Amino acid sequence: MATQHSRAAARLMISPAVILLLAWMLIPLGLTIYFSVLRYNLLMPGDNPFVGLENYEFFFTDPAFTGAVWNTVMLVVGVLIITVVGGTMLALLLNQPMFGQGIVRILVIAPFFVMPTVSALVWKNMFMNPVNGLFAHLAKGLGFEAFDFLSTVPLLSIILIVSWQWLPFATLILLTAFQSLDSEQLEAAEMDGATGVARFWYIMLPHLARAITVVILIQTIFLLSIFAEILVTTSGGPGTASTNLTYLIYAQSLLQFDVGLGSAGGVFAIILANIVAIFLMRMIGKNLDL
Amino acid sequence: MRFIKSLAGAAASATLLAAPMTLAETITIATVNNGDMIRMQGLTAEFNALHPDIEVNWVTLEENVLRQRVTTDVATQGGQYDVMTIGTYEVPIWAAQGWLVALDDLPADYDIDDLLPSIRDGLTVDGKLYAAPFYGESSMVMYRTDLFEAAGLEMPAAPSWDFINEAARKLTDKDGEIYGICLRGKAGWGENIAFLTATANSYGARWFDEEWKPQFDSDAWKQTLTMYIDLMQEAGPPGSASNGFNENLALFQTGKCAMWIDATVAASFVTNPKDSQVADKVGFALAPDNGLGKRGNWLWAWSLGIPAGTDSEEAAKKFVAWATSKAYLELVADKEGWANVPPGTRASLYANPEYQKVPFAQMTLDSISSADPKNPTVDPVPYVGVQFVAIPEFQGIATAIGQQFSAALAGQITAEQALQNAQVLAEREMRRAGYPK
Amino acid sequence: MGRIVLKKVTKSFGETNVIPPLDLEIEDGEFVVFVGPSGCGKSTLLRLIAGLEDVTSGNIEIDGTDATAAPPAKRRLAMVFQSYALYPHMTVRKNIAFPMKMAGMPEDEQKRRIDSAAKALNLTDYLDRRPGQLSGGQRQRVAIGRAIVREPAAFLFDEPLSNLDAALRVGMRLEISELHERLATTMIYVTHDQVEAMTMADKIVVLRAGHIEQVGSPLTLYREPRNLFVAGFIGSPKMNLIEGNAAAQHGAHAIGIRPEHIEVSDQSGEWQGTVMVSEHLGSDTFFHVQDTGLAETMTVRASGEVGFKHGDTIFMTPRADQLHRFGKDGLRLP
Amino acid sequence: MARAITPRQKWTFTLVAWGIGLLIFFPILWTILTSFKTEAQAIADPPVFFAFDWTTENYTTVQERSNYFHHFMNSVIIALGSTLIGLAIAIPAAWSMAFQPARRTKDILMWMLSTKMLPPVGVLVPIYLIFRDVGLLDTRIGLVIVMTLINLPIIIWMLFTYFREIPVDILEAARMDGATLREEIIYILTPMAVPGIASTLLLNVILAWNEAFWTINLTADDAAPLTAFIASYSSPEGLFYAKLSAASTMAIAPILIIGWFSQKQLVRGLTFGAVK
Repeated sequence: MATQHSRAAARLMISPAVILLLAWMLIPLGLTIYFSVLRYNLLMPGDNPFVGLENYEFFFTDPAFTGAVWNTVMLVVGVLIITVVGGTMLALLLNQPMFGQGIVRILVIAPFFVMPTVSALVWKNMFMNPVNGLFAHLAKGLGFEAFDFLSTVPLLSIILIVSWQWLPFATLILLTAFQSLDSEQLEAAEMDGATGVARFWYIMLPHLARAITVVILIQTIFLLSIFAEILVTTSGGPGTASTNLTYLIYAQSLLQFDVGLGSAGGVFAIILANIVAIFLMRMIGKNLDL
Repeated sequence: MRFIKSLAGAAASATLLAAPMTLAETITIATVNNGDMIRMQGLTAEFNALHPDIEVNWVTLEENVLRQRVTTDVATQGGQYDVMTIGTYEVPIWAAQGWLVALDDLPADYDIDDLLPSIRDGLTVDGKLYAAPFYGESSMVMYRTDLFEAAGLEMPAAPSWDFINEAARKLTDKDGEIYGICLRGKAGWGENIAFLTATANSYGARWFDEEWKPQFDSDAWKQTLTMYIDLMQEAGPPGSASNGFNENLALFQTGKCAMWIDATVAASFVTNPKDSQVADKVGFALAPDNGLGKRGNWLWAWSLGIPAGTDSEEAAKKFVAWATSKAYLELVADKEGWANVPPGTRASLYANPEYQKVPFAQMTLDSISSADPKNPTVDPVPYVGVQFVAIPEFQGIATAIGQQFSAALAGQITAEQALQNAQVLAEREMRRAGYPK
Repeated sequence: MGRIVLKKVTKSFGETNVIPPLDLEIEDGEFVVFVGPSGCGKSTLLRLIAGLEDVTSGNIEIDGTDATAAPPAKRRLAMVFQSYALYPHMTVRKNIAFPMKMAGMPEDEQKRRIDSAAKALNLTDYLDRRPGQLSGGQRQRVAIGRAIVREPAAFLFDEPLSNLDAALRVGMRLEISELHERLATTMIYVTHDQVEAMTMADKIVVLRAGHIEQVGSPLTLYREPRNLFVAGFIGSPKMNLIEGNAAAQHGAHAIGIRPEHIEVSDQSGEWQGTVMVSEHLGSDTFFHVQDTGLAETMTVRASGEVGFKHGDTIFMTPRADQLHRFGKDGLRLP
Repeated sequence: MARAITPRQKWTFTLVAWGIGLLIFFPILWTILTSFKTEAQAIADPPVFFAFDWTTENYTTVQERSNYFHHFMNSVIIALGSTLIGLAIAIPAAWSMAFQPARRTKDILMWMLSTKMLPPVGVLVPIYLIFRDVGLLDTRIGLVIVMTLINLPIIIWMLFTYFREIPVDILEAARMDGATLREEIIYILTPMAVPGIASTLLLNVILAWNEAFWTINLTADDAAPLTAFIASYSSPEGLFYAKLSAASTMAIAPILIIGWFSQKQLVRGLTFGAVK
């Protein structure tokens, strides 16, 4: 199905999307690159002189920079591990025969619908608060001292909150994958003498590969720019213990209003995102045969 | 630009995307989500009774978000707001940039001379008032009279840090969930930095010397921060590194704190039986000193300013005049009682015999009067501001340093490290900004 | 109406040349079958005629007008796809009505044609069902119905029976043949099954790698295959092809003899071999013979009564008048 | 698996699954419960689960403070508007990529997806300035544009995976039947892809509904959706758990209900064609 006619039509029909996305990418990106070589602070209006790579120098030598890159990676990897492993186990469980499966599925999927700001607020105040939070009540009820999640293990706390939001997503996709697994395959493996663990490892897991790839791709896209959860719970602290790149750029461009510096950070983040993107696309390309 | 906006609006209404059409003039007001502001919002109907042709839209945001939103908007002339809630830090800087409308034609009955001098000074640039104070505040000690009595302690009217330290440790009962003292620990230049800078003043520390060289390597800062961290670790509530004004208010209201050093404006909330479980057991004292002649109290006024370039300047002025007028104070007194009027802005309020009956009235006035933004600390400084430094770079530096102090409080780094980092950060930013100028 | 002429048509996908210059004339009312092994370009050729692919060069004329650049909708052709390509979200009635709706035909005319097509195709009871509720044969008929109502200049069939089981296939084959008799419209039919080609076609076009190997009536192809390829491709079971001495005796590079043109005997004959497998079909029996010294396996057809078993020695004699001789270039020798 | 399991096993699975399900759901349940408590009960220790005096006063308080329905309508318009416009742009684009694949198709798709990875904070100021200059700040149309653009890659990708499952024969049949390209897409492709389009729509409504960075930063009041509504509760004012819970419940309830009702479509939507 490829005539000149239809090829021309195809080009015509894809062009609005391409043009819009290109504009959406290039215009802000161009401005960001432009701003990144200016001394441009919103609070100090003036002629915004050209300063070359000074902003980049300041961005890369920012004491929080290394930590922010590390935190970004930890956040993405941590949530991915928890949601993929947890999601696989949960999906395996939900795939078993039980009463009220539909309702359990509704319960499990619910966190995905919750606004990130709301979930961060609820977790921070009603659960992790060391004085009035439910966890504190629970710890005291059991005779332990209340644990101060957000100042003692800030990054881990955020990982937990974000994992709670994304676990349903992983579970649902993996559950669907399990349900599409041909039961004859499993029976054949059983005839071949494979134990439960072996069946999981050699039959189910390879079958899940595509689904897991999708989970990783989609989640990474969203996790790289996690922001609301950090802003609401820890504001990147204590210190810079839970500052990721997004939050660092936010702090520079919207708390210090140093647009030049923030833009330099933005350019770096864009480059980083594209490196991750290329890496992911390779993986997807292999597993999704697009 | 408004034309384009209304054009876009018209186009939008054709596609069912527009806001409901209104004939009245609309002003959009950005406020902080604290008690007095929310009360003001609740009284919108009263304003509308006087000005039926003005429709008021409220944008109520948490302090940090508000600050970010309004600063972005005013600096880019975004024109989204007609009235902004800003503080004594922003007003002089913004006015100097020409971002604010001068309030030099307020009606005669507004009685500009009635405003407390220290507050009014902070909002005046070149003899013109650029924002009208909605409420003014200093800081002071709030304490639980019942707990002090039970422990056999007596709070002096003007306590020293030594006394506060001693009392706090004595009053702490961690099993009973009573903590000797609650202080700000949440990072932010309006949060822990405000408290710590004011405290540091009483220890004789300063941000910069006369050559704009950062002074975090000084002994005075070390004493301040060490005292603060030791005190909080031994007598503070858990999680204090993420407690700001509002979190501490909640703790104090639920009876978890024996002492709380914070904004004077909190007094009306902790003594309000509707919200506070300890309303009838609260005493007040001046912020502590360390025998150096300066007290650790700050000076702040949440004020209403009008961004230059608003297309509803007249309506906005009407609102600002109304919300900061004497009549507004009476209106709130009438509805909610004198204890709940926005404090700290007008001399006439403190002269009012009704208001003098309010337990914290005199202490608030004394605290405000004792703060001196021009000479905040023991040694001379090149800047203005008690708990802030009125230069544009301050926000950025203080945000970063606030995080360091917060990390020290959370036990992730030592006080020495925090101060070292603070010194490096401050030097770096000042170098970037080109100081000394 | 429905004369289709291809002039020097070529088609390349990128570097790959799928169809070298090709000329073909299809007369009005003819039933033409394109046959060849998979990948020979027969489907591509059909799609070129349909307009679903552009020709790389050359011209396609339909009824004397140049249709090379015309979009599919403008060529007045109807196509029946291998997968039936029914619209799953429409009822049978709407499926059949769709081309008429696109043509803006009046409602009552649409209804008349739907009813008559449904009657002719035995679909009247299923008009309000969705394709998903129909059997394979019924779907096939809907697809045909959808093609008929347009009253096209020609029908194009792309392996329409390959998704049906064997029994149904025979039935549908007959139905399509009958349809052609009744409508007398040009039909172009693509298949890889030479039985379909033999039974249905007025004219068979044998394709290999985009080349036309031979064009002719089924019996011409059967009796006088132009070359070794056609000889091997047409006829079932396949023609036995023999090279070497046995061929040289007949003055050819290779000779071919169809299984049905060999006499068998357990006594004597021109050739001799050992029966490996015998397939008894009842009416006929096929013997697969090895160790003949001629070709690896020879297939022989005999009547059902002849009985050889595995391992028996068999004697074979080709009927001299049915011997096909081919030269070194693979072409038939006169 | 076909093998029968014992009732005992089934009960075990039921208990474990319900336990985990309730645990995951608990924060939401707790928020909803708390929203009906008084502030004092909300922080009571030990916590009260059901035995409290149910009150709706928190909802009244929240509604007094900000006009919920104004923000709700903004959320609906922004989420639906951006998704519908996004679909209108994405359907032709996905058609092109699925049925007219060219050498660059895969690269274009990947590139589109990578635009989704641009950190919004990095480009807020430029966008803010542009919006200011064209008068789109605090307008619903402005937010619809931004939401459309940030979700477009996901919409296109999802539609692409659905479209690829549709046999190309059927579109060719339509073409042979005389349908123009427009008719082909309207009468054949779109109806056939309804399940996929529905799930794409759902997922994107959810994403747009919950997007909190652009919606807060580009609006003041006129166009502020529920994310802005909740932002004024992001730090406490004295005792506030019950009020926070009420506001949270109001913000998430609509999408939670929609999500539950359309769970099946959504699951399909979430799988991105990765799971057959």
